[in-house]
Amino acid sequence: MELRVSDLAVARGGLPLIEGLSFAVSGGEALVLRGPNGSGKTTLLRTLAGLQPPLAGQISAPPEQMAYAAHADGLKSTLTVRENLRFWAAIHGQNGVDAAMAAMNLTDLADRQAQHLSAGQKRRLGLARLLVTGRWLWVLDEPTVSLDVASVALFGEVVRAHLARGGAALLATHIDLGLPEARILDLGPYKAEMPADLGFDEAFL
Amino acid sequence: MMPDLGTYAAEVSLAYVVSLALIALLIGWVWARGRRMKRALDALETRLNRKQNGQV
Amino acid sequence: MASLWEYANPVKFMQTSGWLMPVAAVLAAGMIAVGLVWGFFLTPDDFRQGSTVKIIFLHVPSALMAINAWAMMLVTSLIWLVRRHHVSALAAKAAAPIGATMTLIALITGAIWGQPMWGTWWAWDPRLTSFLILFLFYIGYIALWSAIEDPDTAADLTAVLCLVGSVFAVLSRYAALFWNQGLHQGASLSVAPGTRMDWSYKGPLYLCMVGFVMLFIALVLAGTRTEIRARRLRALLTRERAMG
Amino acid sequence: MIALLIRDLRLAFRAGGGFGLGLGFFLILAVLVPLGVGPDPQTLGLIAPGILWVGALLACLLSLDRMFALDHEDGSLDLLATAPIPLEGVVAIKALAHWLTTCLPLALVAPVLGILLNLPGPGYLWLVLSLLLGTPALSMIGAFGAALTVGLKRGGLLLSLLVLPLYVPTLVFGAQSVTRAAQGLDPLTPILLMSGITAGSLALLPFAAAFALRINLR
Repeated sequence: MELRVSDLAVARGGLPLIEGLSFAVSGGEALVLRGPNGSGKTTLLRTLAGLQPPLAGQISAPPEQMAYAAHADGLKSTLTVRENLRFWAAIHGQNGVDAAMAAMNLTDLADRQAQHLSAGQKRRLGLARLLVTGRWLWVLDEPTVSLDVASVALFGEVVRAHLARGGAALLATHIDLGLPEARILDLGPYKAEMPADLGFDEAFL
Repeated sequence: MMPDLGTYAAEVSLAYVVSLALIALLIGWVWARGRRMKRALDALETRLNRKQNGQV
Repeated sequence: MASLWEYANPVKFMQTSGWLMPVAAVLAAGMIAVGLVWGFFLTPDDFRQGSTVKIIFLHVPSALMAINAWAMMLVTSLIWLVRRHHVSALAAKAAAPIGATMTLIALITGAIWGQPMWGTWWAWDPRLTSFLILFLFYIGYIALWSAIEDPDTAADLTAVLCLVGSVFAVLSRYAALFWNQGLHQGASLSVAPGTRMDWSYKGPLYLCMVGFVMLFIALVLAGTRTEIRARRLRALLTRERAMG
Repeated sequence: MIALLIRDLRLAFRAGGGFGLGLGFFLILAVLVPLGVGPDPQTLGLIAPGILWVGALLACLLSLDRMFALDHEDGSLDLLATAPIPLEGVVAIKALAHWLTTCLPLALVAPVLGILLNLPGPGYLWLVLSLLLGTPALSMIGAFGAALTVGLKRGGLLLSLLVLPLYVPTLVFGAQSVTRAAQGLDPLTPILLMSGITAGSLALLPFAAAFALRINLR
């Protein structure tokens, strides 16, 4: 179980953001991507998840092995916690909804509609969704936004448990996640350079 | 000069006037838009060139 | 055939269109001027339709270009989807307003012609109806282009719309035929049934048709040049912003 | 796939899901037309097939922009695109859910509104039949239009502009079959042609719509 990225370049809106990026993540590891806003973290993760094509380079693991989670949780406000999780479990051909709710401390809220959850509870539900996908590589974009300290700690435990099962996690963030064992990859050195020549053809970004 | 258009003079002339006006409008629009874009691009390119030369 | 794709390169296209466009424009102006003057001043009246027959020199060429413009958009959209040449997508974008204007001219001249012939400005004749529907397709296509910010996304989505729209436009044509058998003459080139059209009609008509084709070519080339410039302008601005 | 259908149906029936809006619109339209046209039963009977078909078509249009836009806003669409089900299947299921919640009820109440509009006797059976066979095409074409406009902020109006011309053939054949039946003519030809359009739309448009969705997610 390994994700190997070699010489990857990604672009957003036709503008190259990252180039020459190579790294590897294998089972049991967590890798934190760091970089200022606009450095292409989100674009990189969306490219890995197969939502947009890379400009260049190879990604060894197919998107089918990754569980992607972004700022929006993909939750329906009029469905209950259990219904939301059951849906995503069914889509991925998995069960284990109860275990996921237990792990994210949501069992007591199982029959509450998502619109009546607090922001932190919603975020936990979004992370519980990752557990029911049954995929080994988690690709997480700012996973701890709007979580309080206790919830961040809980999140750390969930990721750690996932790593212990042989899973891996790729996280983009600019705040501390409370995962001291995670490797850190700074995206700064991979910032794409603008080609100096502005030939007519190249102007077609 | 004007030919005898008979009973339908109004209709025939109207058809010609309207069609030619529409074509003129279209040509004018394409032309004006082309000129505006060319000007804007030229202005930008001069600015960028000056910037580049200034930095070197 | 390989050499044809050279023109998909923007630089090459700008060079070639730079001299081709004025040539087409001059040809268009000459042919349409001669054709229309010949048709308007020198053509005899039809024994049945009187002088209204002179509308044919505008009606038929514009109708021809209304359909051919869409056909050209379909082909260039396919080229964009398959080979991803930007010039192709931009040419489709440039052709749409021209095609829409041609459709409008065909509709208006048709209505004006219909007034004395059928006694009404508008009849839900299948051919007129089909053109009205075609006009709606043009409007939708143009609206989709202008609604989407990212140029590549817009090119992709409008190309799909053009493909799907073409199928439904043809279906609509048959639906309109089924729905009303219509007042239009079978073929537009046989002006009065039973009489062969003679050269005093054919001459200006053919001249106008070729002239409209030239006009279309000149306008599409001019429009595509503008779109290429707009695209480059956008690209340069984005890059400047990114470099700070 | 079935889970997606169940979720969409459940969402439609929950509060704020918008179920019944189209139905209400259809009813209001059928009431407004006689108020505008006048109460003459013969005139009403003559235009009833067309009014009912146009009404059903517009009612169907009302809920289209929600089809993908809501899932786009809350991120579900990204997640569905990365899920192990084909996006073409997602589109088809979404169109099916739209048909079940919007168009099927329209087809079932149409005869009642037919009474209000004085639709002639033989028309009723063909009205329901033509709506049942024709509206799947409306849902599917609508799904294509919704996929084209999913990323846009004010996509609703543009969606109507794009979708309505595509509705023309279905409308013409559907309304013709009812008109012919109401006049005692043979309605079979138009209804077969319309079914052909429906079959073609169902077979091909999921691919076009999924292509458009992928581009909009890019």
